[in-house]
Amino acid sequence: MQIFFLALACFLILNILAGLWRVVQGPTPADRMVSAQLFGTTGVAILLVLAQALEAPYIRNAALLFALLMIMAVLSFVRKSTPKQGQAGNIK
Amino acid sequence: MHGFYIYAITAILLFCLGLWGLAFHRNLLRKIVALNVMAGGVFLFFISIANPDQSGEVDPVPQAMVLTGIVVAISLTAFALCLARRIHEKTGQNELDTSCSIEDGDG
Amino acid sequence: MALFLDILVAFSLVAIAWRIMRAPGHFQAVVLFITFGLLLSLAWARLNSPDIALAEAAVGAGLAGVLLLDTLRAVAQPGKVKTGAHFSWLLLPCLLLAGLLTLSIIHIQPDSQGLARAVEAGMQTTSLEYPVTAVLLDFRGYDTWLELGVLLAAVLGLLCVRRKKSIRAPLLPAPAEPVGRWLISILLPLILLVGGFLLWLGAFAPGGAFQAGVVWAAGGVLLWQAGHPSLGALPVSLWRTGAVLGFALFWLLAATALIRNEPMLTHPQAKAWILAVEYAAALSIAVCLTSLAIGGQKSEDRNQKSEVRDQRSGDRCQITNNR
Amino acid sequence: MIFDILSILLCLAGAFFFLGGTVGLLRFPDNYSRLHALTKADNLGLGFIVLGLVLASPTMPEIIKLGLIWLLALVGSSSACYFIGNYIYHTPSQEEE
Repeated sequence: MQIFFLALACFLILNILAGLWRVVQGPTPADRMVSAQLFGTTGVAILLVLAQALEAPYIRNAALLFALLMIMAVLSFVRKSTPKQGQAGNIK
Repeated sequence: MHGFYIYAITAILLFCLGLWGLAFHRNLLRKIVALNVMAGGVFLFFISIANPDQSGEVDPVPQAMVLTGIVVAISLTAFALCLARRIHEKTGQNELDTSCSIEDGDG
Repeated sequence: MALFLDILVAFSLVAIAWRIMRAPGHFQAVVLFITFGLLLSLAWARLNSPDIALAEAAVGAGLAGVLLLDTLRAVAQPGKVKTGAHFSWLLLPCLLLAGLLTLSIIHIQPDSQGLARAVEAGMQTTSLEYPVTAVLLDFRGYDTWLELGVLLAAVLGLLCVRRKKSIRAPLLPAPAEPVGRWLISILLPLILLVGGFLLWLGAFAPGGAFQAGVVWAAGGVLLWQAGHPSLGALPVSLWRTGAVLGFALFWLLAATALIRNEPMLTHPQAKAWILAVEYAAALSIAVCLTSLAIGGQKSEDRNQKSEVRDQRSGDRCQITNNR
Repeated sequence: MIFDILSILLCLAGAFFFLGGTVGLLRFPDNYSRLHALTKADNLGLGFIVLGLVLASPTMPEIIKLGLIWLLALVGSSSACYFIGNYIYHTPSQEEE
């Protein structure tokens, strides 16, 4: 059972490694951000599986934090270009 | 025991890559990111040496130090980024002047 | 299988670090750095250090990404895409250094006990049940004290660079979408709750002031990202009190011990007292990190400020209309 | 025993959906369709893995925490999808970096 969970974690890490190609390739910043979010979900899964495999229940809290806070980077990113356009809209 | 070598060597590689990036990039933001990678390497080395056989008790002292280190690293990153912004506002540049950076590199 | 996992994590870490250094675009490097934090926290989980995994998760997922992306936006130079780089030949000496360091660690005989035994012996004298928290707050209180000092110094440095007297940063305009507001109303209570949970957990399990402080700071930054006016409405004195509370409490501890002619930072072994210090430290870390994350903004000039205020009041009208 | 087998099956299903998400991320032609990989495949995969882990052993509080993590991941990635989609829609000139 433990070996199965470790193998599952390895498989998920391989998924992240494959997805890195999209971050490197782009082509747009939005694509890169989408991949980062995808890694976040995968990372939550890996941490949960590792918590089970290594019998370390407190790692689940780290997964909880990732699930809770991954959105912050996106909020920051979305703001990236809005100020110029948003302000232009507001001045009207 | 294998785990110790794997993570310790990874830590060394991260540290050296970060060091290289620190010298390699002119852009201040990239320098700060490289510095953070370096910090990650140092933390990883600490923990890998605290936990050589990856089972049983982990030495709590390095863990506490790394915990302190992570918070210090993020606060220093924030301050450095603020300085980088200030430089950008003053000079419109994201990098230090070439002549300056060579002097810095020599001195 | 565990060995394979280790190799995989190690390889990904090095590969991502390499790509961070070599990436042509800055945005790509920042996104890769966020992923780097994720993999690093997997490594911490694998290395039996849930405390650090928690802190890394909170810092890497929340604060680091926000700080870097915000700065990237602020210093963007539209015409200039390629990174200026020099000294690429330095890679060789750096790899040489890596080789030398690797040679040196082969000769290390890792002491599998380290200080673990000393800490175990000391655990009987302290009223805390979890060794890492005991080291942080009791055995090596200096570290935590000076760490709070570093945070405070960073905040002061920020204020000097920005020439501001108060930590309150100009608030960003609120997002026009209802989704953002809805998200805040769901996530913020949970962030407060999870931070409190970690703080409570710290007395006997992985968790504690550092993780709780970082999580709460993430909550504060989220509030600011959503343009919620509550952070700006807090009086300056409260900000200042929050920022110095942890440091001041440690200082008081040290001073009273000296007055009572005991070694510095020895304190009455009451759990309530230690927990009070821990809670104050968490609060200070949260306030300082929040100020660091949002205080780096350029102070806006009057026009923009009034514009922000207009929009905020407009926003409020919208809320009342919705109701 | 039956729980173990069920748990393994559910986790394998989750792994399959994660694989689907990655393939989608790599193969879909434009960035709108790549958002599907983020919101649908991976969250379903996470849901399956959470179910499998629930069957594997934990106690009641742990089960609640696992469920909460899944719900939070759902909230997070669906709103992330909205924000990014909105961003793509409102930035017509997708400049390189």
